[in-house]
Amino acid sequence: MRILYFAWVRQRVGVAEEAVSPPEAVRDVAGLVAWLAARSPGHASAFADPRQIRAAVNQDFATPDQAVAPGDEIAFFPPVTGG
Amino acid sequence: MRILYFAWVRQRVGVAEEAVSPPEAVRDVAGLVAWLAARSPGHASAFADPRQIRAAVNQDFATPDQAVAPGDEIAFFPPVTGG
Amino acid sequence: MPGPVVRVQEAGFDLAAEAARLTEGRTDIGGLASFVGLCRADDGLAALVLEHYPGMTERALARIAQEAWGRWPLTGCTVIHRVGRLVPGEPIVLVLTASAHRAAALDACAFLIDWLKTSAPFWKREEFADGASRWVAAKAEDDAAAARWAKPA
Amino acid sequence: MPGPVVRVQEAGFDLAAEAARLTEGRTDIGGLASFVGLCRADDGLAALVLEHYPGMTERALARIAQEAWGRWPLTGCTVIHRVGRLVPGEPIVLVLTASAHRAAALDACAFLIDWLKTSAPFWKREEFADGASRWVAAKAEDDAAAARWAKPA
Repeated sequence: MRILYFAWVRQRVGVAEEAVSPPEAVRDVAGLVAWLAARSPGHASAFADPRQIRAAVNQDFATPDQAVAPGDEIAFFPPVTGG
Repeated sequence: MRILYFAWVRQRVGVAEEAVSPPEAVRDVAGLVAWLAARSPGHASAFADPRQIRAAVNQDFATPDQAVAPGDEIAFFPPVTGG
Repeated sequence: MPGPVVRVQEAGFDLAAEAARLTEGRTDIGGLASFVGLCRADDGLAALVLEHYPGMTERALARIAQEAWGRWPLTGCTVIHRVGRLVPGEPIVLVLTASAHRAAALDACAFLIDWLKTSAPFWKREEFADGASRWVAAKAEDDAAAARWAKPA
Repeated sequence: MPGPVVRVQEAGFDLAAEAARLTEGRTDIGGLASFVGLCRADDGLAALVLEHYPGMTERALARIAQEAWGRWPLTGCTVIHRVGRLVPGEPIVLVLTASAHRAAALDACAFLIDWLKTSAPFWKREEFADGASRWVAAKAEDDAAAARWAKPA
Protein backbone atom coordinates (compact mmCIF):
# COMPACT_ATOMS: atom_id res chain seq x y z
CA MET A 1 0.00 0.00 0.00
CA ARG A 2 1.46 3.32 -1.11
CA ILE A 3 0.70 6.31 1.09
CA LEU A 4 1.14 9.90 -0.10
CA TYR A 5 1.01 13.04 2.02
CA PHE A 6 0.50 16.62 0.85
CA ALA A 7 0.80 20.13 2.24
CA TRP A 8 1.00 20.37 6.04
CA VAL A 9 0.11 16.71 6.42
CA ARG A 10 3.34 15.92 4.56
CA GLN A 11 5.27 18.41 6.67
CA ARG A 12 4.02 16.90 9.94
CA VAL A 13 4.56 13.28 8.90
CA GLY A 14 8.00 14.23 7.63
CA VAL A 15 7.88 12.31 4.34
CA ALA A 16 5.98 12.78 1.09
CA GLU A 17 5.44 9.10 0.53
CA GLU A 18 5.83 5.74 2.21
CA ALA A 19 5.05 2.10 1.55
CA VAL A 20 3.17 0.38 4.38
CA SER A 21 1.64 -3.02 5.05
CA PRO A 22 -1.06 -2.60 7.68
CA PRO A 23 -2.58 -5.66 9.31
CA GLU A 24 -5.68 -7.21 7.76
CA ALA A 25 -7.86 -5.59 10.39
CA VAL A 26 -7.26 -2.26 8.65
CA ARG A 27 -10.02 -2.36 6.07
CA ASP A 28 -11.07 1.20 5.44
CA VAL A 29 -9.74 4.76 5.36
CA ALA A 30 -10.70 5.44 8.98
CA GLY A 31 -8.91 2.26 10.13
CA LEU A 32 -5.85 3.21 8.13
CA VAL A 33 -5.78 6.68 9.69
CA ALA A 34 -5.90 5.18 13.19
CA TRP A 35 -3.13 2.74 12.34
CA LEU A 36 -0.92 5.37 10.65
CA ALA A 37 -1.39 7.83 13.53
CA ALA A 38 0.34 5.33 15.84
CA ARG A 39 3.47 5.07 13.68
CA SER A 40 5.32 8.15 14.95
CA PRO A 41 4.79 11.44 16.80
CA GLY A 42 4.82 13.13 13.37
CA HIS A 43 2.03 10.89 12.13
CA ALA A 44 0.11 11.43 15.36
CA SER A 45 0.40 15.19 14.91
CA ALA A 46 -0.66 15.04 11.24
CA PHE A 47 -3.79 13.01 12.06
CA ALA A 48 -4.60 14.70 15.37
CA ASP A 49 -7.74 16.41 14.04
CA PRO A 50 -9.52 14.10 11.59
CA ARG A 51 -11.87 16.94 10.56
CA GLN A 52 -8.88 18.64 8.94
CA ILE A 53 -7.88 15.59 6.91
CA ARG A 54 -9.12 14.58 3.47
CA ALA A 55 -8.28 11.33 1.73
CA ALA A 56 -8.10 9.92 -1.75
CA VAL A 57 -8.01 6.25 -2.70
CA ASN A 58 -6.46 5.57 -6.09
CA GLN A 59 -6.75 9.27 -6.93
CA ASP A 60 -10.45 9.64 -6.14
CA PHE A 61 -11.69 11.53 -3.09
CA ALA A 62 -12.68 9.00 -0.43
CA THR A 63 -14.82 8.97 2.71
CA PRO A 64 -13.67 7.40 6.01
CA ASP A 65 -15.68 4.23 5.37
CA GLN A 66 -14.14 3.61 1.97
CA ALA A 67 -12.40 0.24 1.70
CA VAL A 68 -8.63 0.07 1.29
CA ALA A 69 -6.61 -2.89 0.04
CA PRO A 70 -2.99 -3.85 -0.65
CA GLY A 71 -1.83 -2.25 -3.90
CA ASP A 72 -3.95 0.88 -3.38
CA GLU A 73 -2.49 4.37 -3.62
CA ILE A 74 -3.89 6.32 -0.68
CA ALA A 75 -3.30 10.02 -0.12
CA PHE A 76 -3.93 12.25 2.90
CA PHE A 77 -4.06 16.03 2.73
CA PRO A 78 -5.82 19.11 4.13
CA PRO A 79 -8.97 20.53 2.51
CA VAL A 80 -7.98 21.82 -0.92
CA THR A 81 -7.26 25.51 -1.53
CA GLY A 82 -6.77 25.90 -5.26
CA GLY A 83 -8.26 28.32 -7.73
CA MET B 1 -37.33 70.51 -31.38
CA ARG B 2 -34.79 68.12 -32.86
CA ILE B 3 -36.05 64.64 -33.73
CA LEU B 4 -33.70 61.70 -34.35
CA TYR B 5 -34.62 58.30 -35.77
CA PHE B 6 -32.63 55.08 -35.58
CA ALA B 7 -32.65 51.63 -37.16
CA TRP B 8 -35.87 50.70 -38.98
CA VAL B 9 -37.68 53.72 -37.58
CA ARG B 10 -35.19 55.86 -39.50
CA GLN B 11 -35.60 53.74 -42.62
CA ARG B 12 -39.38 54.07 -42.56
CA VAL B 13 -39.44 57.79 -41.84
CA GLY B 14 -36.81 58.26 -44.55
CA VAL B 15 -34.57 60.69 -42.69
CA ALA B 16 -32.18 60.32 -39.74
CA GLU B 17 -33.04 63.69 -38.26
CA GLU B 18 -35.46 66.57 -38.63
CA ALA B 19 -36.29 69.84 -36.89
CA VAL B 20 -39.98 70.24 -36.06
CA SER B 21 -42.17 72.78 -34.28
CA PRO B 22 -45.29 70.99 -33.09
CA PRO B 23 -48.25 73.02 -31.78
CA GLU B 24 -48.43 73.79 -28.09
CA ALA B 25 -50.99 71.05 -27.57
CA VAL B 26 -48.18 68.52 -28.06
CA ARG B 27 -46.89 68.28 -24.52
CA ASP B 28 -45.54 64.75 -24.09
CA VAL B 29 -43.90 61.90 -25.97
CA ALA B 30 -47.23 60.22 -26.76
CA GLY B 31 -48.63 63.47 -28.15
CA LEU B 32 -45.51 64.01 -30.23
CA VAL B 33 -45.76 60.48 -31.66
CA ALA B 34 -49.38 61.10 -32.71
CA TRP B 35 -48.44 64.42 -34.29
CA LEU B 36 -45.36 63.04 -36.10
CA ALA B 37 -47.30 60.02 -37.39
CA ALA B 38 -49.54 62.41 -39.36
CA ARG B 39 -46.64 64.10 -41.19
CA SER B 40 -46.14 61.52 -43.98
CA PRO B 41 -46.93 57.94 -44.95
CA GLY B 42 -43.36 57.08 -43.91
CA HIS B 43 -43.91 58.57 -40.45
CA ALA B 44 -47.24 56.77 -40.22
CA SER B 45 -45.56 53.47 -41.08
CA ALA B 46 -42.75 54.03 -38.58
CA PHE B 47 -45.17 54.77 -35.72
CA ALA B 48 -47.86 52.24 -36.75
CA ASP B 49 -47.21 49.94 -33.76
CA PRO B 50 -46.38 52.02 -30.68
CA ARG B 51 -45.37 48.87 -28.75
CA GLN B 52 -42.38 48.57 -31.08
CA ILE B 53 -41.20 52.13 -30.49
CA ARG B 54 -38.91 53.39 -27.76
CA ALA B 55 -38.11 57.02 -27.09
CA ALA B 56 -35.41 59.12 -25.50
CA VAL B 57 -35.70 62.75 -24.43
CA ASN B 58 -32.39 64.57 -24.25
CA GLN B 59 -30.57 61.22 -24.41
CA ASP B 60 -32.42 59.56 -21.55
CA PHE B 61 -34.94 56.78 -22.10
CA ALA B 62 -38.44 58.24 -21.81
CA THR B 63 -41.96 56.95 -21.23
CA PRO B 64 -44.99 58.08 -23.30
CA ASP B 65 -46.10 60.51 -20.60
CA GLN B 66 -42.77 62.28 -20.40
CA ALA B 67 -43.00 66.02 -21.14
CA VAL B 68 -41.41 67.45 -24.28
CA ALA B 69 -40.54 71.10 -24.94
CA PRO B 70 -39.01 73.26 -27.65
CA GLY B 71 -35.23 72.82 -27.64
CA ASP B 72 -35.42 69.14 -26.64
CA GLU B 73 -33.59 66.41 -28.53
CA ILE B 74 -36.05 63.56 -28.92
CA ALA B 75 -35.17 60.20 -30.45
CA PHE B 76 -37.34 57.30 -31.61
CA PHE B 77 -36.04 53.80 -32.23
CA PRO B 78 -36.91 50.10 -31.88
CA PRO B 79 -36.12 48.13 -28.72
CA VAL B 80 -32.34 47.95 -28.42
CA THR B 81 -30.37 44.89 -29.56
CA GLY B 82 -26.77 45.46 -28.53
CA GLY B 83 -24.33 43.26 -26.69
CA MET C 1 -7.75 53.61 -11.03
CA PRO C 2 -10.20 56.47 -11.49
CA GLY C 3 -13.22 54.40 -12.55
CA PRO C 4 -14.75 52.47 -15.43
CA VAL C 5 -13.67 52.99 -19.03
CA VAL C 6 -16.26 52.74 -21.81
CA ARG C 7 -15.69 53.06 -25.53
CA VAL C 8 -17.83 52.83 -28.67
CA GLN C 9 -15.68 52.27 -31.73
CA GLU C 10 -15.56 50.76 -35.21
CA ALA C 11 -12.11 49.30 -34.66
CA GLY C 12 -11.47 45.92 -33.09
CA PHE C 13 -10.07 45.56 -29.60
CA ASP C 14 -7.19 43.68 -28.04
CA LEU C 15 -8.31 41.48 -25.15
CA ALA C 16 -4.75 40.97 -23.87
CA ALA C 17 -3.89 44.67 -23.98
CA GLU C 18 -7.13 45.63 -22.23
CA ALA C 19 -6.61 42.93 -19.58
CA ALA C 20 -3.02 44.07 -19.04
CA ARG C 21 -4.18 47.67 -18.65
CA LEU C 22 -6.34 46.63 -15.68
CA THR C 23 -3.78 44.42 -13.97
CA GLU C 24 -0.33 45.78 -14.81
CA GLY C 25 1.73 46.84 -11.84
CA ARG C 26 -1.04 45.95 -9.39
CA THR C 27 -0.96 43.38 -6.62
CA ASP C 28 -4.44 43.93 -5.18
CA ILE C 29 -6.42 42.07 -7.86
CA GLY C 30 -7.59 38.54 -7.13
CA GLY C 31 -9.82 38.00 -10.14
CA LEU C 32 -10.17 39.31 -13.66
CA ALA C 33 -13.32 38.29 -15.50
CA SER C 34 -13.97 38.93 -19.15
CA PHE C 35 -16.66 38.38 -21.72
CA VAL C 36 -16.25 38.77 -25.44
CA GLY C 37 -19.39 38.67 -27.60
CA LEU C 38 -18.75 37.52 -31.17
CA CYS C 39 -20.64 37.62 -34.44
CA ARG C 40 -22.06 34.18 -35.34
CA ALA C 41 -22.68 32.96 -38.90
CA ASP C 42 -26.23 31.81 -38.15
CA ASP C 43 -28.60 31.08 -41.05
CA GLY C 44 -26.22 32.22 -43.77
CA LEU C 45 -25.43 35.54 -42.11
CA ALA C 46 -22.87 37.52 -44.13
CA ALA C 47 -22.51 40.50 -41.80
CA LEU C 48 -23.97 42.34 -38.82
CA VAL C 49 -24.32 46.10 -39.12
CA LEU C 50 -24.40 47.82 -35.75
CA GLU C 51 -25.89 51.27 -35.36
CA HIS C 52 -25.79 53.41 -32.23
CA TYR C 53 -27.00 56.78 -30.94
CA PRO C 54 -23.83 58.88 -30.68
CA GLY C 55 -23.82 60.64 -27.36
CA MET C 56 -26.63 58.72 -25.69
CA THR C 57 -24.94 55.34 -26.22
CA GLU C 58 -21.72 56.45 -24.54
CA ARG C 59 -23.74 57.96 -21.69
CA ALA C 60 -25.75 54.77 -21.26
CA LEU C 61 -22.58 52.64 -21.18
CA ALA C 62 -20.96 54.98 -18.69
CA ARG C 63 -24.05 54.83 -16.48
CA ILE C 64 -24.23 51.02 -16.56
CA ALA C 65 -20.51 50.73 -15.85
CA GLN C 66 -20.84 53.21 -12.99
CA GLU C 67 -23.72 51.17 -11.61
CA ALA C 68 -21.50 48.05 -11.62
CA TRP C 69 -18.70 50.08 -10.03
CA GLY C 70 -21.06 51.02 -7.20
CA ARG C 71 -22.52 47.55 -6.68
CA TRP C 72 -19.29 45.55 -6.59
CA PRO C 73 -15.85 46.39 -5.15
CA LEU C 74 -14.14 46.64 -8.54
CA THR C 75 -10.60 47.80 -9.11
CA GLY C 76 -11.10 48.06 -12.86
CA CYS C 77 -13.89 47.88 -15.43
CA THR C 78 -13.69 48.23 -19.20
CA VAL C 79 -16.58 48.07 -21.67
CA ILE C 80 -15.89 48.34 -25.39
CA HIS C 81 -18.72 48.01 -27.92
CA ARG C 82 -18.08 48.04 -31.64
CA VAL C 83 -20.34 49.60 -34.27
CA GLY C 84 -20.35 49.41 -38.06
CA ARG C 85 -20.15 46.32 -40.26
CA LEU C 86 -18.86 43.11 -38.65
CA VAL C 87 -18.47 39.73 -40.31
CA PRO C 88 -18.95 36.34 -38.61
CA GLY C 89 -16.12 35.48 -36.25
CA GLU C 90 -15.43 39.11 -35.39
CA PRO C 91 -15.70 40.32 -31.79
CA ILE C 92 -18.54 42.76 -31.07
CA VAL C 93 -18.29 43.60 -27.41
CA LEU C 94 -15.79 43.30 -24.58
CA VAL C 95 -16.53 43.46 -20.87
CA LEU C 96 -13.65 43.23 -18.42
CA THR C 97 -13.94 43.46 -14.65
CA ALA C 98 -11.23 43.23 -12.01
CA SER C 99 -11.65 42.91 -8.27
CA ALA C 100 -9.89 41.65 -5.17
CA HIS C 101 -12.58 38.97 -5.07
CA ARG C 102 -13.48 36.54 -7.82
CA ALA C 103 -17.23 36.60 -7.19
CA ALA C 104 -17.34 40.38 -7.59
CA ALA C 105 -15.45 40.23 -10.88
CA LEU C 106 -17.62 37.41 -12.25
CA ASP C 107 -20.94 38.88 -11.12
CA ALA C 108 -20.14 42.38 -12.36
CA CYS C 109 -19.09 40.98 -15.74
CA ALA C 110 -22.35 39.02 -16.14
CA PHE C 111 -24.37 42.04 -14.95
CA LEU C 112 -22.73 44.32 -17.49
CA ILE C 113 -23.26 42.06 -20.47
CA ASP C 114 -26.89 41.42 -19.48
CA TRP C 115 -27.60 45.14 -19.10
CA LEU C 116 -25.77 46.06 -22.28
CA LYS C 117 -28.17 43.84 -24.18
CA THR C 118 -31.27 45.57 -22.88
CA SER C 119 -30.28 49.11 -21.91
CA ALA C 120 -27.69 50.44 -24.32
CA PRO C 121 -28.89 52.04 -27.56
CA PHE C 122 -27.45 49.73 -30.19
CA TRP C 123 -29.34 48.18 -33.07
CA LYS C 124 -28.22 45.23 -35.14
CA ARG C 125 -29.11 44.63 -38.76
CA GLU C 126 -28.34 41.25 -40.29
CA GLU C 127 -27.16 41.01 -43.88
CA PHE C 128 -27.42 37.63 -45.59
CA ALA C 129 -25.44 36.07 -48.40
CA ASP C 130 -28.50 36.23 -50.68
CA GLY C 131 -28.73 40.01 -50.29
CA ALA C 132 -31.61 39.96 -47.82
CA SER C 133 -31.38 42.15 -44.74
CA ARG C 134 -33.36 42.37 -41.51
CA TRP C 135 -33.25 44.18 -38.19
CA VAL C 136 -32.67 41.93 -35.20
CA ALA C 137 -35.69 41.84 -32.87
CA ALA C 138 -35.20 42.32 -29.14
CA LYS C 139 -35.45 39.08 -27.18
CA ALA C 140 -37.64 38.48 -24.17
CA GLU C 141 -34.90 36.22 -22.77
CA ASP C 142 -32.52 39.19 -22.72
CA ASP C 143 -35.00 41.19 -20.66
CA ALA C 144 -35.30 38.24 -18.29
CA ALA C 145 -31.51 37.98 -17.98
CA ALA C 146 -31.24 41.68 -17.16
CA ALA C 147 -34.16 41.54 -14.74
CA ARG C 148 -32.32 39.11 -12.45
CA TRP C 149 -30.02 41.98 -11.53
CA ALA C 150 -32.85 44.31 -10.46
CA LYS C 151 -32.42 45.40 -6.88
CA PRO C 152 -35.23 44.50 -4.52
CA ALA C 153 -37.50 47.51 -4.08
CA MET D 1 -13.18 20.81 -31.04
CA PRO D 2 -12.72 17.44 -29.34
CA GLY D 3 -13.44 18.57 -25.76
CA PRO D 4 -12.02 20.48 -22.82
CA VAL D 5 -8.32 21.09 -22.38
CA VAL D 6 -6.81 21.09 -18.89
CA ARG D 7 -3.23 21.77 -17.90
CA VAL D 8 -1.24 21.96 -14.66
CA GLN D 9 2.02 23.79 -15.16
CA GLU D 10 4.66 25.96 -13.50
CA ALA D 11 4.89 28.30 -16.48
CA GLY D 12 2.64 31.29 -17.00
CA PHE D 13 -0.10 31.33 -19.61
CA ASP D 14 -1.08 33.67 -22.40
CA LEU D 15 -4.74 34.73 -22.15
CA ALA D 16 -4.82 36.07 -25.71
CA ALA D 17 -3.24 32.95 -27.21
CA GLU D 18 -5.60 30.66 -25.28
CA ALA D 19 -8.61 32.76 -26.28
CA ALA D 20 -7.50 32.73 -29.92
CA ARG D 21 -7.10 28.95 -29.83
CA LEU D 22 -10.81 28.59 -28.93
CA THR D 23 -12.16 31.10 -31.44
CA GLU D 24 -9.80 31.11 -34.43
CA GLY D 25 -11.39 30.16 -37.71
CA ARG D 26 -14.79 29.61 -36.08
CA THR D 27 -18.03 31.44 -36.78
CA ASP D 28 -20.30 29.50 -34.40
CA ILE D 29 -19.21 31.15 -31.14
CA GLY D 30 -21.38 33.90 -29.67
CA GLY D 31 -19.63 34.31 -26.35
CA LEU D 32 -16.22 33.73 -24.84
CA ALA D 33 -15.99 34.07 -21.06
CA SER D 34 -12.77 34.01 -19.10
CA PHE D 35 -11.61 34.22 -15.55
CA VAL D 36 -8.03 34.77 -14.43
CA GLY D 37 -7.22 34.32 -10.75
CA LEU D 38 -4.23 36.33 -9.58
CA CYS D 39 -1.93 36.34 -6.56
CA ARG D 40 -2.72 39.26 -4.22
CA ALA D 41 -0.18 40.92 -1.93
CA ASP D 42 -2.43 40.70 1.14
CA ASP D 43 -0.91 41.24 4.58
CA GLY D 44 2.68 41.51 3.38
CA LEU D 45 2.55 38.34 1.28
CA ALA D 46 5.83 37.75 -0.55
CA ALA D 47 4.84 34.63 -2.47
CA LEU D 48 2.31 31.84 -2.80
CA VAL D 49 3.64 28.32 -3.16
CA LEU D 50 1.17 25.99 -4.85
CA GLU D 51 1.41 22.24 -4.42
CA HIS D 52 -0.64 19.64 -6.26
CA TYR D 53 -1.12 15.87 -6.43
CA PRO D 54 0.39 14.88 -9.77
CA GLY D 55 -1.99 12.56 -11.54
CA MET D 56 -5.03 13.09 -9.34
CA THR D 57 -5.05 16.86 -9.91
CA GLU D 58 -5.09 16.51 -13.70
CA ARG D 59 -7.82 13.87 -13.42
CA ALA D 60 -9.89 16.10 -11.15
CA LEU D 61 -9.56 19.05 -13.53
CA ALA D 62 -10.46 16.88 -16.51
CA ARG D 63 -13.52 15.57 -14.67
CA ILE D 64 -14.72 19.05 -13.66
CA ALA D 65 -14.18 20.36 -17.19
CA GLN D 66 -16.03 17.36 -18.62
CA GLU D 67 -18.89 18.05 -16.21
CA ALA D 68 -19.11 21.63 -17.51
CA TRP D 69 -18.92 20.31 -21.07
CA GLY D 70 -21.92 18.10 -20.38
CA ARG D 71 -23.99 20.73 -18.57
CA TRP D 72 -23.59 23.59 -21.04
CA PRO D 73 -23.43 23.62 -24.84
CA LEU D 74 -19.77 24.62 -24.99
CA THR D 75 -17.68 24.79 -28.13
CA GLY D 76 -14.46 25.19 -26.19
CA CYS D 77 -13.19 25.00 -22.62
CA THR D 78 -9.68 25.52 -21.28
CA VAL D 79 -8.53 25.26 -17.67
CA ILE D 80 -4.91 26.03 -16.79
CA HIS D 81 -3.74 25.97 -13.17
CA ARG D 82 -0.23 26.91 -12.20
CA VAL D 83 1.84 25.32 -9.43
CA GLY D 84 5.11 26.30 -7.80
CA ARG D 85 6.14 29.68 -6.42
CA LEU D 86 4.14 32.72 -7.54
CA VAL D 87 4.67 36.31 -6.49
CA PRO D 88 1.92 38.94 -6.06
CA GLY D 89 0.52 40.14 -9.37
CA GLU D 90 1.16 36.81 -11.11
CA PRO D 91 -1.74 34.85 -12.61
CA ILE D 92 -2.56 31.54 -10.91
CA VAL D 93 -5.44 30.07 -12.83
CA LEU D 94 -7.20 30.55 -16.15
CA VAL D 95 -10.69 29.37 -17.08
CA LEU D 96 -11.94 30.00 -20.61
CA THR D 97 -15.31 28.90 -21.96
CA ALA D 98 -16.79 29.43 -25.41
CA SER D 99 -20.36 28.81 -26.53
CA ALA D 100 -22.89 29.88 -29.12
CA HIS D 101 -24.76 31.48 -26.21
CA ARG D 102 -23.41 34.02 -23.77
CA ALA D 103 -25.21 32.64 -20.72
CA ALA D 104 -23.70 29.18 -21.25
CA ALA D 105 -20.19 30.62 -21.53
CA LEU D 106 -20.61 32.84 -18.44
CA ASP D 107 -22.28 30.18 -16.27
CA ALA D 108 -19.79 27.46 -17.21
CA CYS D 109 -16.89 29.79 -16.43
CA ALA D 110 -18.28 30.65 -12.98
CA PHE D 111 -19.06 26.97 -12.32
CA LEU D 112 -15.53 25.92 -13.19
CA ILE D 113 -13.79 28.47 -11.00
CA ASP D 114 -16.11 27.71 -8.08
CA TRP D 115 -15.51 23.96 -8.39
CA LEU D 116 -11.78 24.36 -8.87
CA LYS D 117 -11.63 26.05 -5.49
CA THR D 118 -13.28 23.19 -3.66
CA SER D 119 -12.67 20.04 -5.68
CA ALA D 120 -9.24 20.13 -7.26
CA PRO D 121 -6.27 18.95 -5.17
CA PHE D 122 -4.18 22.08 -4.87
CA TRP D 123 -2.77 23.53 -1.67
CA LYS D 124 -1.50 27.04 -1.18
CA ARG D 125 1.22 28.07 1.24
CA GLU D 126 1.75 31.77 1.90
CA GLU D 127 5.26 33.12 2.41
CA PHE D 128 5.62 36.51 4.05
CA ALA D 129 8.27 39.18 3.81
CA ASP D 130 9.29 38.54 7.43
CA GLY D 131 10.08 34.89 6.67
CA ALA D 132 6.89 33.50 8.20
CA SER D 133 4.93 30.91 6.26
CA ARG D 134 1.46 29.40 6.61
CA TRP D 135 -0.85 27.07 4.76
CA VAL D 136 -4.02 28.70 3.47
CA ALA D 137 -7.13 27.34 5.19
CA ALA D 138 -10.10 26.27 3.09
CA LYS D 139 -12.94 28.77 3.21
CA ALA D 140 -16.55 27.99 4.01
CA GLU D 141 -17.57 30.66 1.49
CA ASP D 142 -15.86 28.66 -1.26
CA ASP D 143 -17.88 25.59 -0.34
CA ALA D 144 -21.03 27.71 -0.45
CA ALA D 145 -20.10 29.08 -3.87
CA ALA D 146 -19.55 25.59 -5.24
CA ALA D 147 -22.73 24.26 -3.61
CA ARG D 148 -24.90 26.61 -5.68
CA TRP D 149 -24.03 24.48 -8.70
CA ALA D 150 -25.21 21.22 -7.13
CA LYS D 151 -27.86 19.61 -9.26
CA PRO D 152 -31.23 19.07 -7.59
CA ALA D 153 -31.46 15.48 -6.41
